[in-house]
Amino acid sequence: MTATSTVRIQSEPFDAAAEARKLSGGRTDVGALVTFTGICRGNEGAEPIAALTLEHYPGMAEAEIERHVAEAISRWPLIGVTVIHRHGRIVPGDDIMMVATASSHREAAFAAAEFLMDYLKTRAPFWKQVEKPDGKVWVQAKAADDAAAGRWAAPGKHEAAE
Amino acid sequence: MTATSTVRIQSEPFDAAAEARKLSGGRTDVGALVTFTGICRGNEGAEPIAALTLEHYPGMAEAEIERHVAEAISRWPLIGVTVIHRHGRIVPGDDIMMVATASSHREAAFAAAEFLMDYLKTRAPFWKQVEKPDGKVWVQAKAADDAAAGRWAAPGKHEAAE
Amino acid sequence: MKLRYFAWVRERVGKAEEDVEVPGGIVTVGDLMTWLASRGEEYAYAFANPKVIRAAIDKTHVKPQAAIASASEIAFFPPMTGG
Amino acid sequence: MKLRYFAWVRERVGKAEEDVEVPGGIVTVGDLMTWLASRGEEYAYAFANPKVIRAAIDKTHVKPQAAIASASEIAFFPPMTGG
Repeated sequence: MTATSTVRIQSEPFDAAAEARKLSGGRTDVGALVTFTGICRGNEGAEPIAALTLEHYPGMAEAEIERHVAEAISRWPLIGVTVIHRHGRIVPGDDIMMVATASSHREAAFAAAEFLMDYLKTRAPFWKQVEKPDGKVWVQAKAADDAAAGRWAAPGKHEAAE
Repeated sequence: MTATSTVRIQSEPFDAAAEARKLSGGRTDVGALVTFTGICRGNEGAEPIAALTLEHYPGMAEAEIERHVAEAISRWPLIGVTVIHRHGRIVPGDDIMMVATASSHREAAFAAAEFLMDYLKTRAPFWKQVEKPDGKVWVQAKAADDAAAGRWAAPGKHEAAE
Repeated sequence: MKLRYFAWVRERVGKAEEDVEVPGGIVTVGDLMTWLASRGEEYAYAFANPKVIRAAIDKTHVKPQAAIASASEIAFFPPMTGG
Repeated sequence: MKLRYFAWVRERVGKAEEDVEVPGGIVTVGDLMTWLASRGEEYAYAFANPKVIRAAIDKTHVKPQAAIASASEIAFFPPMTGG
Protein backbone atom coordinates (compact mmCIF):
# COMPACT_ATOMS: atom_id res chain seq x y z
CA MET A 1 0.00 0.00 0.00
CA THR A 2 1.29 3.48 -0.76
CA ALA A 3 0.57 5.89 2.05
CA THR A 4 0.62 9.65 1.65
CA SER A 5 2.82 11.48 4.11
CA THR A 6 3.29 15.11 5.02
CA VAL A 7 6.00 16.44 7.35
CA ARG A 8 6.23 20.17 8.08
CA ILE A 9 8.32 22.18 10.51
CA GLN A 10 7.22 25.77 10.75
CA SER A 11 6.95 28.72 13.07
CA GLU A 12 3.40 29.55 11.94
CA PRO A 13 0.30 28.14 13.66
CA PHE A 14 -1.51 25.28 11.91
CA ASP A 15 -5.10 24.00 11.81
CA ALA A 16 -4.86 20.48 13.22
CA ALA A 17 -8.45 19.54 12.33
CA ALA A 18 -8.14 20.71 8.73
CA GLU A 19 -4.79 18.94 8.31
CA ALA A 20 -6.20 15.68 9.71
CA ARG A 21 -9.25 15.90 7.45
CA LYS A 22 -7.04 16.06 4.37
CA LEU A 23 -6.13 12.43 5.11
CA SER A 24 -9.72 11.18 4.85
CA GLY A 25 -11.37 13.74 2.56
CA GLY A 26 -12.48 12.62 -0.88
CA ARG A 27 -11.86 8.92 -0.29
CA THR A 28 -13.80 6.04 1.27
CA ASP A 29 -11.08 3.64 2.42
CA VAL A 30 -10.27 5.47 5.67
CA GLY A 31 -12.20 3.94 8.56
CA ALA A 32 -10.12 5.34 11.42
CA LEU A 33 -8.56 8.77 11.85
CA VAL A 34 -6.46 9.49 14.94
CA THR A 35 -5.31 13.03 15.66
CA PHE A 36 -2.93 13.94 18.44
CA THR A 37 -2.48 17.62 19.23
CA GLY A 38 0.23 18.77 21.63
CA ILE A 39 -0.78 22.04 23.28
CA CYS A 40 1.34 24.52 25.25
CA ARG A 41 0.27 24.34 28.90
CA GLY A 42 0.27 27.31 31.25
CA ASN A 43 2.46 25.55 33.77
CA GLU A 44 5.54 23.36 33.95
CA GLY A 45 5.38 21.22 37.06
CA ALA A 46 3.84 23.47 39.71
CA GLU A 47 5.13 26.73 38.22
CA PRO A 48 3.28 29.01 35.80
CA ILE A 49 4.94 29.70 32.45
CA ALA A 50 4.43 32.71 30.21
CA ALA A 51 5.51 30.92 27.02
CA LEU A 52 7.82 28.28 25.65
CA THR A 53 10.40 28.61 22.92
CA LEU A 54 11.23 25.65 20.71
CA GLU A 55 14.69 25.46 19.20
CA HIS A 56 15.34 22.88 16.49
CA TYR A 57 18.09 21.61 14.22
CA PRO A 58 16.95 22.57 10.71
CA GLY A 59 17.42 19.80 8.21
CA MET A 60 17.99 17.11 10.80
CA ALA A 61 14.55 17.63 12.38
CA GLU A 62 12.78 17.06 9.05
CA ALA A 63 14.99 14.07 8.21
CA GLU A 64 14.45 12.38 11.58
CA ILE A 65 10.68 12.82 11.44
CA GLU A 66 10.48 11.66 7.82
CA ARG A 67 12.54 8.59 8.70
CA HIS A 68 10.14 7.68 11.51
CA VAL A 69 7.07 8.36 9.38
CA ALA A 70 8.52 5.96 6.79
CA GLU A 71 9.10 3.40 9.51
CA ALA A 72 5.50 3.77 10.75
CA ILE A 73 4.25 3.27 7.18
CA SER A 74 6.35 0.10 6.87
CA ARG A 75 5.09 -1.27 10.20
CA TRP A 76 1.35 -0.60 9.98
CA PRO A 77 -1.19 -0.57 7.12
CA LEU A 78 -1.59 3.20 6.96
CA ILE A 79 -3.32 5.29 4.32
CA GLY A 80 -1.86 8.63 5.36
CA VAL A 81 0.32 10.29 7.99
CA THR A 82 0.78 13.98 8.79
CA VAL A 83 3.26 15.42 11.27
CA ILE A 84 3.53 19.17 11.83
CA HIS A 85 5.85 20.62 14.48
CA ARG A 86 6.25 24.30 15.26
CA HIS A 87 9.41 26.07 16.39
CA GLY A 88 9.84 29.49 17.95
CA ARG A 89 7.83 31.12 20.73
CA ILE A 90 4.48 29.57 21.65
CA VAL A 91 2.09 30.82 24.33
CA PRO A 92 -0.13 28.70 26.60
CA GLY A 93 -3.22 27.37 24.84
CA ASP A 94 -1.58 27.37 21.40
CA ASP A 95 -0.79 24.18 19.51
CA ILE A 96 2.83 22.99 19.49
CA MET A 97 2.59 20.01 17.17
CA MET A 98 0.27 17.40 15.71
CA VAL A 99 0.35 13.85 14.44
CA ALA A 100 -2.54 12.48 12.37
CA THR A 101 -2.78 8.91 11.13
CA ALA A 102 -5.40 7.40 8.83
CA SER A 103 -6.02 3.70 8.28
CA SER A 104 -8.83 1.31 7.44
CA HIS A 105 -8.79 0.08 11.04
CA ARG A 106 -8.28 1.71 14.40
CA GLU A 107 -5.47 -0.50 15.73
CA ALA A 108 -3.01 0.67 13.07
CA ALA A 109 -4.03 4.33 13.39
CA PHE A 110 -3.62 4.34 17.18
CA ALA A 111 -0.36 2.36 17.20
CA ALA A 112 1.28 4.51 14.54
CA ALA A 113 0.25 7.76 16.26
CA GLU A 114 1.67 6.60 19.59
CA PHE A 115 4.86 5.30 17.96
CA LEU A 116 5.43 8.62 16.22
CA MET A 117 4.78 10.61 19.39
CA ASP A 118 7.18 8.51 21.44
CA TYR A 119 9.91 8.95 18.83
CA LEU A 120 9.27 12.64 18.34
CA LYS A 121 9.67 13.16 22.09
CA THR A 122 13.01 11.36 22.28
CA ARG A 123 14.66 11.46 18.83
CA ALA A 124 13.53 14.54 16.93
CA PRO A 125 16.03 17.36 17.51
CA PHE A 126 13.83 19.93 19.26
CA TRP A 127 14.48 21.57 22.61
CA LYS A 128 11.95 23.38 24.78
CA GLN A 129 12.77 26.37 26.93
CA VAL A 130 10.06 27.75 29.21
CA GLU A 131 9.65 31.28 30.56
CA LYS A 132 9.06 31.01 34.30
CA PRO A 133 8.61 33.94 36.70
CA ASP A 134 12.30 33.68 37.71
CA GLY A 135 13.73 33.29 34.21
CA LYS A 136 14.11 31.02 31.22
CA VAL A 137 14.71 27.32 31.90
CA TRP A 138 15.46 24.44 29.52
CA VAL A 139 12.97 21.59 29.92
CA GLN A 140 14.59 18.38 31.17
CA ALA A 141 14.15 15.20 29.14
CA LYS A 142 12.05 12.62 30.97
CA ALA A 143 13.17 9.04 31.58
CA ALA A 144 9.53 8.03 31.06
CA ASP A 145 9.72 9.25 27.46
CA ASP A 146 12.81 7.13 26.77
CA ALA A 147 11.01 4.14 28.27
CA ALA A 148 7.96 4.81 26.10
CA ALA A 149 10.11 4.95 22.96
CA GLY A 150 11.92 1.77 23.99
CA ARG A 151 8.74 -0.29 23.77
CA TRP A 152 8.71 0.05 19.97
CA ALA A 153 12.23 -1.31 19.44
CA ALA A 154 12.10 -4.10 16.89
CA PRO A 155 14.01 -7.23 17.92
CA GLY A 156 17.47 -7.22 16.37
CA LYS A 157 17.06 -3.62 15.32
CA HIS A 158 19.98 -1.31 15.96
CA GLU A 159 19.62 2.36 16.78
CA ALA A 160 22.60 4.63 16.18
CA ALA A 161 22.37 6.19 19.64
CA GLU A 162 20.21 5.55 22.67
CA MET B 1 -9.48 15.90 39.53
CA THR B 2 -12.93 16.53 38.13
CA ALA B 3 -13.11 15.78 34.43
CA THR B 4 -15.83 17.08 32.17
CA SER B 5 -17.61 14.43 30.14
CA THR B 6 -20.05 14.51 27.25
CA VAL B 7 -21.85 11.48 25.83
CA ARG B 8 -24.27 11.88 22.94
CA ILE B 9 -26.11 9.37 20.77
CA GLN B 10 -27.74 10.99 17.79
CA SER B 11 -28.75 10.41 14.19
CA GLU B 12 -27.44 13.82 13.08
CA PRO B 13 -23.89 14.36 11.82
CA PHE B 14 -21.41 15.97 14.24
CA ASP B 15 -18.29 18.12 13.87
CA ALA B 16 -15.52 16.01 15.43
CA ALA B 17 -12.92 18.77 15.35
CA ALA B 18 -15.20 21.34 16.97
CA GLU B 19 -16.29 18.85 19.64
CA ALA B 20 -12.67 17.94 20.46
CA ARG B 21 -11.67 21.60 20.65
CA LYS B 22 -14.29 22.23 23.32
CA LEU B 23 -12.15 20.10 25.64
CA SER B 24 -9.10 22.36 25.37
CA GLY B 25 -10.62 25.75 24.51
CA GLY B 26 -10.39 28.53 27.10
CA ARG B 27 -8.04 26.66 29.41
CA THR B 28 -4.29 26.12 29.68
CA ASP B 29 -4.00 22.82 31.55
CA VAL B 30 -4.59 20.57 28.51
CA GLY B 31 -1.28 19.50 27.00
CA ALA B 32 -2.53 16.53 24.98
CA LEU B 33 -5.68 16.15 22.93
CA VAL B 34 -6.43 12.83 21.20
CA THR B 35 -9.30 12.56 18.75
CA PHE B 36 -10.44 9.31 17.20
CA THR B 37 -12.96 9.50 14.37
CA GLY B 38 -14.62 6.37 13.05
CA ILE B 39 -15.60 6.85 9.41
CA CYS B 40 -17.93 4.76 7.22
CA ARG B 41 -15.81 2.97 4.62
CA GLY B 42 -16.99 2.21 1.11
CA ASN B 43 -16.28 -1.48 1.47
CA GLU B 44 -16.73 -4.31 3.95
CA GLY B 45 -14.05 -6.89 3.35
CA ALA B 46 -13.64 -7.01 -0.43
CA GLU B 47 -17.22 -5.97 -1.20
CA PRO B 48 -18.44 -2.43 -1.87
CA ILE B 49 -21.18 -1.11 0.39
CA ALA B 50 -23.73 1.59 -0.41
CA ALA B 51 -24.32 2.53 3.25
CA LEU B 52 -24.49 1.15 6.74
CA THR B 53 -27.33 1.36 9.21
CA LEU B 54 -26.64 1.46 12.92
CA GLU B 55 -29.27 0.07 15.27
CA HIS B 56 -28.90 0.76 18.99
CA TYR B 57 -30.61 0.04 22.30
CA PRO B 58 -31.80 3.46 23.48
CA GLY B 59 -31.14 4.06 27.14
CA MET B 60 -28.74 1.17 27.49
CA ALA B 61 -26.32 2.58 24.90
CA GLU B 62 -25.98 5.89 26.76
CA ALA B 63 -25.68 4.12 30.13
CA GLU B 64 -22.96 1.73 28.93
CA ILE B 65 -20.89 4.50 27.36
CA GLU B 66 -21.28 6.76 30.39
CA ARG B 67 -20.20 3.91 32.65
CA HIS B 68 -17.02 3.37 30.62
CA VAL B 69 -16.31 7.08 30.40
CA ALA B 70 -16.55 7.20 34.22
CA GLU B 71 -14.18 4.23 34.42
CA ALA B 72 -11.69 5.94 32.09
CA ILE B 73 -11.83 9.07 34.26
CA SER B 74 -11.14 6.97 37.36
CA ARG B 75 -8.19 5.19 35.70
CA TRP B 76 -6.36 8.08 34.04
CA PRO B 77 -5.78 11.75 34.94
CA LEU B 78 -8.14 13.18 32.35
CA ILE B 79 -9.38 16.72 31.99
CA GLY B 80 -12.23 15.96 29.60
CA VAL B 81 -13.81 13.17 27.56
CA THR B 82 -16.32 13.35 24.71
CA VAL B 83 -18.01 10.38 23.03
CA ILE B 84 -20.51 10.88 20.22
CA HIS B 85 -22.03 7.91 18.38
CA ARG B 86 -24.50 8.15 15.53
CA HIS B 87 -27.33 5.75 14.75
CA GLY B 88 -29.37 5.33 11.60
CA ARG B 89 -28.19 5.27 8.00
CA ILE B 90 -24.65 6.50 7.25
CA VAL B 91 -23.02 6.64 3.81
CA PRO B 92 -19.33 6.02 2.98
CA GLY B 93 -17.09 8.94 3.90
CA ASP B 94 -19.38 10.16 6.70
CA ASP B 95 -18.39 10.01 10.36
CA ILE B 96 -19.91 7.24 12.48
CA MET B 97 -18.57 8.13 15.90
CA MET B 98 -15.84 9.95 17.77
CA VAL B 99 -13.94 9.78 21.02
CA ALA B 100 -11.89 12.74 22.24
CA THR B 101 -9.76 12.75 25.37
CA ALA B 102 -7.89 15.67 26.93
CA SER B 103 -5.18 15.42 29.56
CA SER B 104 -2.05 17.22 30.73
CA HIS B 105 0.06 14.42 29.28
CA ARG B 106 -0.14 12.27 26.20
CA GLU B 107 0.03 8.84 27.85
CA ALA B 108 -3.32 9.29 29.63
CA ALA B 109 -5.03 10.79 26.57
CA PHE B 110 -3.93 7.94 24.29
CA ALA B 111 -4.66 5.17 26.80
CA ALA B 112 -8.14 6.46 27.62
CA ALA B 113 -9.07 6.90 23.95
CA GLU B 114 -7.98 3.35 23.10
CA PHE B 115 -9.72 1.93 26.17
CA LEU B 116 -12.97 3.66 25.24
CA MET B 117 -12.75 2.51 21.62
CA ASP B 118 -12.13 -1.12 22.62
CA TYR B 119 -15.12 -1.06 24.96
CA LEU B 120 -17.40 0.73 22.54
CA LYS B 121 -16.65 -1.94 19.95
CA THR B 122 -17.51 -4.84 22.24
CA ARG B 123 -19.87 -3.57 24.98
CA ALA B 124 -21.92 -0.66 23.70
CA PRO B 125 -25.24 -1.96 22.30
CA PHE B 126 -24.92 -0.92 18.66
CA TRP B 127 -25.27 -3.18 15.63
CA LYS B 128 -24.10 -2.43 12.12
CA GLN B 129 -25.87 -3.59 9.02
CA VAL B 130 -24.28 -2.95 5.62
CA GLU B 131 -25.93 -2.58 2.23
CA LYS B 132 -24.03 -4.80 -0.20
CA PRO B 133 -24.86 -5.31 -3.88
CA ASP B 134 -26.67 -8.57 -3.00
CA GLY B 135 -28.58 -7.26 -0.01
CA LYS B 136 -28.34 -6.12 3.60
CA VAL B 137 -25.99 -8.02 5.88
CA TRP B 138 -25.35 -7.74 9.63
CA VAL B 139 -21.70 -7.12 10.39
CA GLN B 140 -20.09 -9.96 12.35
CA ALA B 141 -18.40 -9.20 15.65
CA LYS B 142 -14.64 -9.73 15.47
CA ALA B 143 -12.69 -11.91 17.90
CA ALA B 144 -9.84 -9.38 17.61
CA ASP B 145 -12.08 -6.72 19.16
CA ASP B 146 -12.86 -8.93 22.14
CA ALA B 147 -9.15 -9.58 22.58
CA ALA B 148 -8.44 -5.85 22.42
CA ALA B 149 -11.03 -5.13 25.10
CA GLY B 150 -9.65 -7.95 27.25
CA ARG B 151 -6.30 -6.22 27.66
CA TRP B 152 -7.89 -3.54 29.85
CA ALA B 153 -9.42 -5.95 32.38
CA ALA B 154 -8.35 -4.87 35.86
CA PRO B 155 -7.05 -7.72 38.04
CA GLY B 156 -9.82 -9.00 40.29
CA LYS B 157 -12.38 -7.02 38.37
CA HIS B 158 -15.59 -8.80 37.44
CA GLU B 159 -17.58 -8.08 34.33
CA ALA B 160 -21.22 -9.11 34.26
CA ALA B 161 -20.88 -10.84 30.89
CA GLU B 162 -17.95 -11.43 28.58
CA MET C 1 -42.16 -9.04 31.70
CA LYS C 2 -41.11 -6.96 28.72
CA LEU C 3 -38.84 -8.58 26.16
CA ARG C 4 -36.86 -6.61 23.57
CA TYR C 5 -35.01 -7.90 20.53
CA PHE C 6 -32.32 -6.20 18.48
CA ALA C 7 -30.56 -6.65 15.13
CA TRP C 8 -30.93 -10.13 13.63
CA VAL C 9 -32.63 -11.49 16.76
CA ARG C 10 -35.36 -8.87 16.17
CA GLU C 11 -35.55 -9.73 12.47
CA ARG C 12 -35.88 -13.46 13.13
CA VAL C 13 -38.45 -13.12 15.93
CA GLY C 14 -40.31 -10.65 13.71
CA LYS C 15 -40.93 -8.05 16.37
CA ALA C 16 -38.91 -5.49 18.35
CA GLU C 17 -40.62 -6.08 21.68
CA GLU C 18 -43.43 -7.88 23.45
CA ASP C 19 -44.88 -8.50 26.90
CA VAL C 20 -44.83 -12.12 28.02
CA GLU C 21 -46.08 -14.16 30.97
CA VAL C 22 -43.13 -16.35 31.85
CA PRO C 23 -44.25 -19.73 33.22
CA GLY C 24 -42.97 -20.97 36.58
CA GLY C 25 -39.69 -22.90 36.56
CA ILE C 26 -38.00 -20.41 34.25
CA VAL C 27 -35.30 -19.12 36.60
CA THR C 28 -32.38 -17.86 34.51
CA VAL C 29 -31.80 -15.97 31.31
CA GLY C 30 -30.65 -19.26 29.79
CA ASP C 31 -33.92 -20.94 30.82
CA LEU C 32 -35.81 -18.07 29.24
CA MET C 33 -34.00 -18.52 25.91
CA THR C 34 -34.80 -22.26 25.93
CA TRP C 35 -38.47 -21.52 26.63
CA LEU C 36 -38.60 -18.79 23.96
CA ALA C 37 -37.12 -21.20 21.39
CA SER C 38 -40.14 -23.47 21.99
CA ARG C 39 -42.69 -20.76 21.20
CA GLY C 40 -42.74 -21.23 17.45
CA GLU C 41 -40.75 -21.42 14.26
CA GLU C 42 -39.53 -17.81 14.28
CA TYR C 43 -38.37 -18.09 17.90
CA ALA C 44 -36.72 -21.47 17.25
CA TYR C 45 -34.81 -19.79 14.40
CA ALA C 46 -33.82 -16.75 16.49
CA PHE C 47 -32.66 -18.78 19.47
CA ALA C 48 -31.26 -21.79 17.56
CA ASN C 49 -27.74 -21.01 18.84
CA PRO C 50 -28.17 -19.39 22.26
CA LYS C 51 -24.38 -19.29 22.79
CA VAL C 52 -24.05 -16.40 20.35
CA ILE C 53 -26.91 -14.37 21.84
CA ARG C 54 -26.19 -11.70 24.45
CA ALA C 55 -28.69 -10.57 27.04
CA ALA C 56 -29.32 -7.53 29.19
CA ILE C 57 -31.59 -7.19 32.21
CA ASP C 58 -32.90 -3.69 32.72
CA LYS C 59 -30.24 -2.33 30.36
CA THR C 60 -27.24 -4.03 32.00
CA HIS C 61 -25.27 -6.89 30.40
CA VAL C 62 -25.88 -10.24 32.13
CA LYS C 63 -24.67 -13.82 31.72
CA PRO C 64 -27.06 -16.69 30.87
CA GLN C 65 -26.90 -17.81 34.52
CA ALA C 66 -28.41 -14.52 35.72
CA ALA C 67 -31.74 -14.82 37.56
CA ILE C 68 -34.70 -13.13 35.88
CA ALA C 69 -36.93 -12.91 38.96
CA SER C 70 -36.61 -9.17 39.55
CA ALA C 71 -36.32 -8.14 35.88
CA SER C 72 -38.78 -5.78 34.32
CA GLU C 73 -37.14 -5.68 30.86
CA ILE C 74 -34.96 -8.34 29.27
CA ALA C 75 -33.24 -7.76 25.93
CA PHE C 76 -31.66 -10.26 23.53
CA PHE C 77 -29.21 -9.33 20.79
CA PRO C 78 -26.16 -10.48 18.82
CA PRO C 79 -22.61 -9.49 19.82
CA MET C 80 -22.22 -5.73 19.52
CA THR C 81 -20.61 -4.17 16.44
CA GLY C 82 -20.65 -0.45 17.15
CA GLY C 83 -17.74 1.95 17.26
CA MET D 1 35.00 20.63 10.14
CA LYS D 2 31.82 22.50 11.03
CA LEU D 3 30.55 22.22 14.61
CA ARG D 4 27.02 23.16 15.66
CA TYR D 5 25.65 23.60 19.15
CA PHE D 6 22.03 23.62 20.28
CA ALA D 7 19.99 24.56 23.38
CA TRP D 8 22.08 24.86 26.55
CA VAL D 9 25.21 23.53 24.83
CA ARG D 10 24.94 26.52 22.48
CA GLU D 11 24.32 28.91 25.36
CA ARG D 12 27.33 27.64 27.34
CA VAL D 13 29.72 27.61 24.38
CA GLY D 14 28.46 31.07 23.49
CA LYS D 15 28.00 30.41 19.78
CA ALA D 16 25.70 28.43 17.51
CA GLU D 17 28.39 27.14 15.14
CA GLU D 18 32.04 27.40 14.22
CA ASP D 19 34.61 25.90 11.88
CA VAL D 20 37.46 24.11 13.63
CA GLU D 21 40.71 22.41 12.67
CA VAL D 22 40.64 19.18 14.65
CA PRO D 23 44.16 18.08 15.65
CA GLY D 24 45.42 14.57 14.80
CA GLY D 25 44.67 11.83 17.31
CA ILE D 26 41.03 12.93 17.73
CA VAL D 27 39.29 9.85 16.31
CA THR D 28 35.82 9.60 17.85
CA VAL D 29 32.97 11.91 18.83
CA GLY D 30 33.96 11.24 22.46
CA ASP D 31 37.56 12.29 21.74
CA LEU D 32 36.22 15.46 20.13
CA MET D 33 34.19 16.35 23.23
CA THR D 34 37.27 15.86 25.46
CA TRP D 35 39.32 18.08 23.18
CA LEU D 36 36.57 20.73 23.00
CA ALA D 37 36.36 20.78 26.82
CA SER D 38 40.05 21.80 26.88
CA ARG D 39 39.54 24.82 24.64
CA GLY D 40 38.55 27.27 27.37
CA GLU D 41 36.24 28.00 30.27
CA GLU D 42 33.01 28.16 28.23
CA TYR D 43 33.79 24.81 26.51
CA ALA D 44 34.80 23.22 29.81
CA TYR D 45 31.40 24.28 31.20
CA ALA D 46 29.46 23.05 28.14
CA PHE D 47 31.20 19.66 28.02
CA ALA D 48 31.66 19.16 31.78
CA ASN D 49 29.37 16.13 31.69
CA PRO D 50 29.75 14.55 28.24
CA LYS D 51 27.46 11.65 29.23
CA VAL D 52 24.39 13.89 28.97
CA ILE D 53 25.38 15.39 25.61
CA ARG D 54 24.05 13.87 22.37
CA ALA D 55 25.80 14.12 19.05
CA ALA D 56 24.89 13.95 15.36
CA ILE D 57 27.23 13.56 12.40
CA ASP D 58 25.85 15.06 9.22
CA LYS D 59 22.36 15.22 10.77
CA THR D 60 22.22 11.60 11.95
CA HIS D 61 22.32 10.56 15.63
CA VAL D 62 25.61 8.86 16.57
CA LYS D 63 27.16 7.37 19.69
CA PRO D 64 30.33 8.78 21.31
CA GLN D 65 32.30 5.89 19.79
CA ALA D 66 31.45 7.01 16.24
CA ALA D 67 34.44 7.96 14.07
CA ILE D 68 34.57 11.59 12.93
CA ALA D 69 36.95 11.09 10.00
CA SER D 70 34.41 11.51 7.20
CA ALA D 71 32.19 14.06 8.96
CA SER D 72 31.58 17.46 7.47
CA GLU D 73 29.21 18.70 10.24
CA ILE D 74 29.06 17.52 13.85
CA ALA D 75 26.37 18.78 16.22
CA PHE D 76 26.22 18.63 20.03
CA PHE D 77 23.05 19.08 22.03
CA PRO D 78 21.16 18.00 25.17
CA PRO D 79 18.58 15.18 25.14
CA MET D 80 15.66 16.15 22.93
CA THR D 81 12.46 17.58 24.44
CA GLY D 82 10.19 18.19 21.46
CA GLY D 83 6.72 16.80 20.82
